[in-house]
Amino acid sequence: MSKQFSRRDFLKLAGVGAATTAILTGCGPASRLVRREPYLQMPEYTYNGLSTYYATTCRECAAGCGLVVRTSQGRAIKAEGNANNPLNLGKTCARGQATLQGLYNPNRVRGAIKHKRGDRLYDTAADPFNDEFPDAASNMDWDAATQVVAESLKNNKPEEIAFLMGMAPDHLFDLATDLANATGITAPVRFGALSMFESRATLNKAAQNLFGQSGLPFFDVGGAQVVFSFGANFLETWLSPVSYTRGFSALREGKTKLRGTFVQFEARMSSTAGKADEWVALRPGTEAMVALAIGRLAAESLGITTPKVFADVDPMDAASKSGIKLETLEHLAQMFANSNGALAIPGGAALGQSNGLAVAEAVLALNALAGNFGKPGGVFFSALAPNQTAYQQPASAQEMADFVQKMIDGKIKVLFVHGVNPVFELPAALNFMGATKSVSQIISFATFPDETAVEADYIFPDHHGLESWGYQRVATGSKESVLSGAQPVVTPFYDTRATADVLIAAAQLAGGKFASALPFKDEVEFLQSKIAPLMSESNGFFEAADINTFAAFFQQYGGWWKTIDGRNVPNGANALNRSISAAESKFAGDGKFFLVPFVSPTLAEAGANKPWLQELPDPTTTVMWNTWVEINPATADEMGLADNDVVQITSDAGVLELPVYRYPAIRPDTIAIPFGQGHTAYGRYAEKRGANPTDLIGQNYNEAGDLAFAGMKVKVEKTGRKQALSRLESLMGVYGVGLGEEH
Amino acid sequence: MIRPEEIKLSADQSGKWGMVIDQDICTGCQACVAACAMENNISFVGEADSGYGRSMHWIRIERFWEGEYPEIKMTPNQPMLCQQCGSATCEPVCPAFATVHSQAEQLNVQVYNRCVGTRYCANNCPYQVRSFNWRDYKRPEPLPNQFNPDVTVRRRGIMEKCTFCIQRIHKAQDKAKSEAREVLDGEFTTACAQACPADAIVFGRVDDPESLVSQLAHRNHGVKHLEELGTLPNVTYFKGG
Amino acid sequence: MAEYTDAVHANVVHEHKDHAKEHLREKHLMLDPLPRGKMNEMVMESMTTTSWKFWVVFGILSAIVAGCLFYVWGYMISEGLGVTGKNRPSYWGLFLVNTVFWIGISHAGTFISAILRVFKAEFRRPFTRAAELMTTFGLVQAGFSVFMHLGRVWLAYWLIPYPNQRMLWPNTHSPLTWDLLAITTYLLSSTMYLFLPLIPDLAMARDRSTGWRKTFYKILALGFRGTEGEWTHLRNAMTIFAFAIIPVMFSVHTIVSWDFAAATRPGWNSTIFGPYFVVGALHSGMGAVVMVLAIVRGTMKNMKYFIRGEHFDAIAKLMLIISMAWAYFFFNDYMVQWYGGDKWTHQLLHFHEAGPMGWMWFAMLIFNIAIPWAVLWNQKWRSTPWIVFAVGLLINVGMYLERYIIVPVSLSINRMPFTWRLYYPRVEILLGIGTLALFIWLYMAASRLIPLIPVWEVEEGQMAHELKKFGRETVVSVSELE
Amino acid sequence: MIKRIFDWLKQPLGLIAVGIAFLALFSFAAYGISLTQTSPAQPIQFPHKTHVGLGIQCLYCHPGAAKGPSAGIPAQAKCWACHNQIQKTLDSQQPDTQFPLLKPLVASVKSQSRLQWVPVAQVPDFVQFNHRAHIAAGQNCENCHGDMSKQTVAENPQVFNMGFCLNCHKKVAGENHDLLVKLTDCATCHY
Amino acid sequence: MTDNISRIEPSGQVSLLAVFPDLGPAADAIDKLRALGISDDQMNVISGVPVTEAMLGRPSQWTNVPRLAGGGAVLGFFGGAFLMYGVPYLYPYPIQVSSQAVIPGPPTVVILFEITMLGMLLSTFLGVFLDSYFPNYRPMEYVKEVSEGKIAVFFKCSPESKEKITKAMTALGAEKVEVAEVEQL
Repeated sequence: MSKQFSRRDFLKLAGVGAATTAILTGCGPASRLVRREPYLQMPEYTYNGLSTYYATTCRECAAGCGLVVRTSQGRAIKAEGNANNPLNLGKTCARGQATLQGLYNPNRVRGAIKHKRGDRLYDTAADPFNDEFPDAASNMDWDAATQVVAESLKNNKPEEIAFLMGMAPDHLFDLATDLANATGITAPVRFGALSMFESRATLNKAAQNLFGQSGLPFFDVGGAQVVFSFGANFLETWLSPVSYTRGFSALREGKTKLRGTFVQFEARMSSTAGKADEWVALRPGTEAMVALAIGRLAAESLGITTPKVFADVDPMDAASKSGIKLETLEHLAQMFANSNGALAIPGGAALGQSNGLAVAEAVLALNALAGNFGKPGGVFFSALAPNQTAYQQPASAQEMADFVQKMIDGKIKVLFVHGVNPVFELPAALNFMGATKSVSQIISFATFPDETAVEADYIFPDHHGLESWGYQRVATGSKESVLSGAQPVVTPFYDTRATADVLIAAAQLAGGKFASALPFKDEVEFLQSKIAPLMSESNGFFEAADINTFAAFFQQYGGWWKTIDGRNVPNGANALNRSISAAESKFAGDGKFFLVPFVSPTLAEAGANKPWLQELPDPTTTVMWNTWVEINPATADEMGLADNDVVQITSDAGVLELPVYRYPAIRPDTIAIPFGQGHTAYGRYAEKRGANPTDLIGQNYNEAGDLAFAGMKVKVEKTGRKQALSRLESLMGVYGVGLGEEH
Repeated sequence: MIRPEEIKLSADQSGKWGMVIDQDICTGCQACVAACAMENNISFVGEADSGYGRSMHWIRIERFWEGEYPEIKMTPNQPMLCQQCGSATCEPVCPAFATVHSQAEQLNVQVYNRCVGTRYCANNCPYQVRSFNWRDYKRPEPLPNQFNPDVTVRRRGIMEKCTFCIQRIHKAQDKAKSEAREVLDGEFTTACAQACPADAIVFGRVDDPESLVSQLAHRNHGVKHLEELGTLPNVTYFKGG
Repeated sequence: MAEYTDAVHANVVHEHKDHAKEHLREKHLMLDPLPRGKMNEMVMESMTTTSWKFWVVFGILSAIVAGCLFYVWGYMISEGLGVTGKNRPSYWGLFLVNTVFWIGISHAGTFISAILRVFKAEFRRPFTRAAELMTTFGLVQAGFSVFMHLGRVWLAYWLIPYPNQRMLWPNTHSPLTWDLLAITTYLLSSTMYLFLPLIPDLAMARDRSTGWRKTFYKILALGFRGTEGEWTHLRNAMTIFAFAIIPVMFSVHTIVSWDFAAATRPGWNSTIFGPYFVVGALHSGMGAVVMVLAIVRGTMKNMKYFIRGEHFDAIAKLMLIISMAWAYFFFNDYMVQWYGGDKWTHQLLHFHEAGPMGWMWFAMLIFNIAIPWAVLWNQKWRSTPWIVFAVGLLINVGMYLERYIIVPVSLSINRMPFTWRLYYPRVEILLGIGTLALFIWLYMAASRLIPLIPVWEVEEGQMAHELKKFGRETVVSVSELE
Repeated sequence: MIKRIFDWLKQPLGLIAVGIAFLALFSFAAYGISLTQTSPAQPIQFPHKTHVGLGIQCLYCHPGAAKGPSAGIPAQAKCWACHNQIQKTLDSQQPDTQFPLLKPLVASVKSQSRLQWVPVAQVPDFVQFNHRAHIAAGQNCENCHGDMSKQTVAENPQVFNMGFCLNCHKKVAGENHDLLVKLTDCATCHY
Repeated sequence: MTDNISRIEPSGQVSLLAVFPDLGPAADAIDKLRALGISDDQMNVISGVPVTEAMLGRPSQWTNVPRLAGGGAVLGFFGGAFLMYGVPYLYPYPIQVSSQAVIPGPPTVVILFEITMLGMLLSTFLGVFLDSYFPNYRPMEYVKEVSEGKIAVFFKCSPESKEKITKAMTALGAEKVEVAEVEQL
C-alpha cells in the first residue's frame, strides 16, 4: 500500500534516483532507470505537476494554528500557514514547518502490532543516516485490532478502563469523553509536557482566585506599551508562540504608538528574554516578592495608597533577597506605573515553583494596578472555542500523580494512550513506568514508536496529523473564537487507522451502550455531528444551509471562527484587596545550584524525531542535535569547567551527565537544561541523543497542583570527560575562545 | 543575440528583488530556517558535521553578546542569508560560470549542474552564506517524498545558497503571465518571509517604489551589511532598539 | 671563482702552485675533466647500479602511492569531500596548500636551468636536469592536488576551453581559469624544456645499452645523431626556451598568488602577494634542490664526482639571498596590512601570531629566516651537503607552514565572526603524503631511466674551462662556447 | 619476457589476436552507448500512431501540458473510459485474441494495479521545464516530441540537451532584447 | 638541409666516415676535404657536444626555429584573443559576473600572455623536430664513438678518390676511416 502512494507519477523523480538520472542523461535517454505510475483514477482538480493546497491544522503542539499544505502528485510538499485562520494569520513556527518530517519520518509505526512490552520497535544499531533501518513489522490486521479494542471495552468494568490523551486533537478527546460519559468509563485524562511547563493549572487557578472565574488569561502584548514578563517564554513555546510573537512584533513596531518596552524577569536569559530591553536576573523563588515589590513601588510612584495586596512586602527586603538593586526595582516600578498601558505576564519557570500560585496572583495583581483588564494591551480571558462551554484544563502534574497512583493500585486494567508519551514527558519521579506494570493491558495509538508505545501490549497507530480528520479548539492566542479544522492532505502513507475510527468500530463491535454511545459510521460523521451546531451560530466566518456544504467550507477554510472579539473581560474588582504571600519558594535538595529546566524552543516535547528540527540551532545557544547544561562562565571558571566538559548533575530525584555550555546570560547560582531530548525510543533521530532534565525533577508541586519543576537545587560535579556540542556559532568569533587573548 | 557591449551591468541597476529584515522584531525563533529547509530541499547533515561547520542552512540567525553578566545583552538577532549582491564577489571567481548574475531577475544565481566544486565563491563571499555539499547527505526513505519538485536536489560536491526562492518567483511570473498581468506586490513571498511569525522579513520588488519592501527600505535607519566592500547587497537590515 | 680567491691566499708561494692547482681541480668539476667515455660510463653505471635498498624504498613508496593517493582519492571521490577536514569558512584546505607548495618546488628547476643558463652560471651544469625533473614532477603533484580539491573532479574538463553544445566556455574573469592556463603552459613547457637537452644524453644511453633499455632509449632519442643541423636546432630552441620560460615561471606563481590576492578576504587582498609568492616559491624550490642533490649524491653511484661541495656552496648562497628577499617581502606584506588598519585584517594578523596556530607563524619565521641566516654565512657549512640538506629541509617545512598560514589559517577568520572556525585536516594528510610519495617515486624511477647528469653539458663546460695564469696567479677562465 | 610477448604479438597470429581484442572492446563500448540511446521497453507497446490517427488531440490525454510543468501520463481511468466501450478491448479478453497489446491494460484495470510506464522525453532533474509556457508560446508538441502520427511507442527524436533548448530559445526571441535576456538567462531553467 | 646528404645518395658516390679524437684534427680534416674537392654540402659533422660552426670552419647552419617560435606566438596570441574577444560573442546569452565588464581588461592581459607563451613554446619544441627532420627511426649513418666524445666527419666522395682521402684523413689523425655503415638508430 505504501508503495502506491510513494511512487505515484513523480513529476520530477524523487530522491537519489533523480540524481543518478541527472548524471546519466548526458548520454541519452537514461530513462529506463525511472518508472512512472499513472494514477488509476485521477483525483478531481489534480493535474500532473500542479500543486493542490489543502487547509488543515498543525498538530505539532496544541495551539491549533491553521496550515495550508501544498501537495503535488499525492505527496505533501510544504506546510504553510493558513492566512485565514485568525490565530496564526498565515504564519508558522519552526515546528509547524517541520511537520512533514514527521509525516515522512522513516520510523513510524507502519501497522497494527501486537507487541511484547519493552521490545524494540526498530533496529537501533543501524546507521541513522542509512536507508536500511528495518522497522517492526505489522503483525495484525485492523479487524483483529478492532476486536482487541472491542473486547477490552466489553470485558472490563467501565471504571477500570482509562483514556490518557494528549493535548491534541480535540475531536478525539470529545469522542472519548462522549464514550466515557455514556458508558461510565473513567473520564479521559489529558496531559502534555508543554502544559506542565506552561503551568496552565496555576494560571487557571490564579485567575479563579483573583477574578472568581476559571479560564486561560490572554495577554494582549501587541497593544501594550510596557510589558513585564515574569518567566513567561511566550516567544518560544508558551501557550501560543506564533500569536504571541505577532503580539511582540506589534509591540516593537509600535504601529499605533511608540516602540513598546519589554522587561523579562528570570534567572536564565531565555530567547524571549534575549529580545527584552531589560533582563532582570532575579534569584529563582523571589518572583512573587519582586512582583509585589514592584507593585508597591509603582503604587507609591503613582501617589496612591498602597493596595492591600502589595502592602505586606518590603521592597528593600525583596531587593536584597532577589539580588536586584533597589534602584532597579524603583526604576522598573516607575516605568510600569507611568506607562501608557502596562502589562505583566506570569509564566514559565516562575510558576513552576512551590509558590507558583502566589507568583501568578502577584503578577496578575500588577495588571490590576495598571488597570488594564479588558483594555487594549491588557489582560483578558481567552475566547472560548466555538463548541466549548468552559475552559478545559489539562491534567496538572498532581492529577497525573493521582492517575499514576490509580494505576499502581490496580484500579486501571485497560489503558488507552493517545497523543501523549508519558514515559518520556512525565518526570521519572512520578513513576509512570513502574505503574504500567500494574496495568494488565496497555493499548497505544502512537504514530511514532515512542517510549510509551514500547511499554504497550498493542500499538494501533493513528494517522499522522496531516493524514487525519479532526479539529482543534484554539485555547488562547486569537481574539476570536476559533475552531481549527483538520483534514487529510495526503492518503495515509502506511497501514495506519484513525483512532476515532478504531474506537467507533470497536464500540459498534462491543455493542450495547458502547454502540449507542458512538452511533456513527465513521470519524467524518462524528465530526459533522460535532460541528453541526455551529451552523446556527451567528457571526461565523462562513455560513451554510446544510451540513455537507458547511463541512465542505469547514475543510476548505481550515475551520470555523467568529468574526467578532470573543474575549471576556476579567473582573478585577477584588484583585488588589487580597493578600498574597511574598514568601520565597522552597527548593528541594541541598545542591548549590538552582535548576531551571526549560522547553527547547525548536524541539519542544515531540520534535526530537524530526531531523531538521534537530539541526535547527537553539535560538540562544545555537546548539544542534544535543542537550547541554548552561552554566555562568564565572561559575564555570570557579569550578574549572570549560565548554564541552561533561558534568554530573545530581538532584534529589536523579542524576544526569551533560556537557557544559558556558552561557554568559545566566545567574551564577543557576544552571539551565533544555527539555526535548533524551529519548530512549521515538525513532532513529531522537534516540540516544542528549538527556531528559525531567529525570532530575522530584515530586514537588505548587498550590495549584502544577509541578514545581523549577523548584530543585542540584549539585554539579566535573566528570573529567568531554563531549563536543555541535554549535552553529563560532566559539572563536562569538566568545573569543582560542583567539589568544581578549579581542 | 545579445552582444557583450549591450549588457547592462548590475552596478548600473538598482536591483530587482530585495528584502528587508527588521532585527528588532526578529525573535530568533528559527521558523525561517526551517521553512527554507523545507522549501528548498536542503539536507540535514547530522550532529558531527553540523558541529564542524558544515550545516547547510541557507539562512542562519546570528546573535552575539554585549557586556558581561549581569549587564549582558543579546545583540539583535541577525538573519544572514545570501544578500543577492548587485556586484557579487562570488561570481567572477568561478571558473565554470556556475554562479552568475541573472540579467532577467537581477539575482545571484547558482547553477548547480555547472558547479565543479572549486569552492572559490564561498571563500570569496564576505557574508559566508554559501554552503557546500560535503557529502551525499542521506535522506532515508520515505523522507525524499517531501522533495519540492521545483527545486533541484543537490548532490555531493556542489555549492548552494539562498535563491530568494526563485522557483516561487518563476511560478508567480508564470501565473501572472497566464492571466496576462504583472506580478503584484505581496502576491507571493519567499518561504522565510512567509513563515516568519513576527513579520520581520519582507520580500518584494526594490525597483518598484510603491512596493512594501521599497517603502520599508527607504526608512532612514536601514543598513546594508559590508556595503563598504561595494557588493551592492539587496537585503536591508533594521537594527532597531 | 670566489672559492678560488678564498682558497688561494696572498701568501701562497710559488712552490705550492701545483698544490693549489690540485686543490682547484678537486674542488671544481669543470677543472677536473674526465674523458667523455668515462663520464658516460659513470652516468650509465649510476642508472643501472641499483641496490636492494632502492627496491625496498621503491616498493614502500609504490604501496604508499597506491594506498594513500589512489585508494584514498577514490574513497574521497565516492564519499564526497566530507572525508576531508574542510568546513565553513575553511573551504580550502591542505589541497591548495599542497598545490602552492608543489608549484613552489617546481620553480627551482626552471630557475636553475633557465635563469642560470641565461646568466651563464657555470656551476649549474651538472644538476640542471636534476632540478628540471623536479619542476615537471612537482607540477604533476600540483596538478593532482588541484584535482583532489575539486568537489566534482569528474567534471574538471569543463575548465578547458573547447567548443561545446552548451555554448558555454570557461570564465576568463576567474583567477582559477588563469591558473589552469598558466599551470598547463608551465607544465608543458617545462616538460619540453626537460626533454630537449635530454635528447643527446638519450642518444648516448642508446649507444651504450642493450636489451629493453636500448629499445627504450632508441624510442626516446628520436634518432638523434648529433649532426650540425640537429645541434643548431637544439641550441636555438634551448635558448628560446631559456628566455621564454622565465616569464612563464614568474607568471605561474604570481597567478597562484592572485587566487588569494584577488579575493575580498582580509589578509589575502594584498598587492605584494605576486612577488612574495614567487620569492617564496624559489625559497622552497632551492631548499628542495639541495635536498635532492644531497640525496642523489649520497645514494647514487659515481655522483660524488659530478656533484661537489662547490655546487652546494653556490646554491646555498642563492638560498641565503632568496631568504633575505623573502624576509623583505614578508615584512612588506605584514607592514602594509598592519598599517592599513582594517579591523578584520588586524584580527587576522593577531590570529596568525597569537591564535591556536601561532606556533606555526613563529616556526615559519625561524625556519625561513633565522636558520638560513645563521647557518649559510659560513662557507664551510655551505659546502657541507648534510648541513645544506638540513637547512633546505627546514626551509621547506617553513614554507609549507607559510602556505598553511595563508590558506586554512587565514580562512578561519573572516568578516562574519559568527562563522569563524578552525580547520583540522583529515584525509588530506594521507593524500599529501601520497603526492610526496609519488614525487619521490617518479624521481626514483626517473633516476633509473634517464641520465640525471647532462653529460654533454658537463663536457661542454669542461672543454671551455681552463686554468690561466694572470701574473703569478693561476685563475679559472671560461671560454665562450655558445 | 616482455620482449617475447612483443615478438609473439608481431607475428600474424598475434596481430589477429590484437585485432580481435580491439574489436571486442570496441563493440562492447558501442553496445553500451547504443543501449543508452535506444528507447526503453514499455509495459504496452503503445501505438501513438493509432490514437493520433483516430484524431485524438495530444492534450486530450496529456492535459497537464497546457496547465503546468508536466504533461503527465493519463490516468488509467482515462484509458479505460474509452476502451471499455470498444469491442476490440472486450475481444482481447478472449483466449484466441488478435489484440495482445490491450491485454496488459485489461489486466491492470481488473487488478487495480498500475502500469509502469517509462518516461522517454525527459530532462534532467536540474532543469526546470514548464510545458505550459511552451504551449502558451505557441509551440507544437511535435516541435520537441516528433510526429506522433508516425510513432508507435514514443521515441525521443532528439537528445534534450542545452544546445537544443537554447537554439530554439534564440530563434524564438529573435531581436527582442528583453525576451532574449529572459529566455537565455541561466536562472530561467536552472535553480 | 645538410641532413639531406644522408638520404639522397647520388649514384656512384661512396659515403665515408672519419672519426677524430678531437676538434683540432677534425677542423684540419675538413679543410683538407675541401681542398680535395669535396664541397661543404657534401660533408657533415657528427659530434657528442654542440660544436659551433666557427670551431670547424663550417658554413653556418640555417634554422627556422626562431621563425617557427614567432609564428607559434602569433597563433597563440590569436588563440588567446579569440578566447577573450571572440567567445563572448559566441554566447547566445549575456553572462554577467559581478559588475565586471563582459570582456574584462586586466584578465585579458593574463590570458593573452599565457596562451601566447604556450603557443610559442609548443611551436619551438615541435619546430625543432619539424625543421630538422627528426624523429627519424630509419637507418642512418652513424658511429657510436660520437657519444664517447669523438668527432665524426661524414662525407661523400667518388669511389676513385676513396683511397686517397682515407690516407689523408688518417694522416690528419683520424682514428678510423671507413665506409659509413648504416645503422638502425
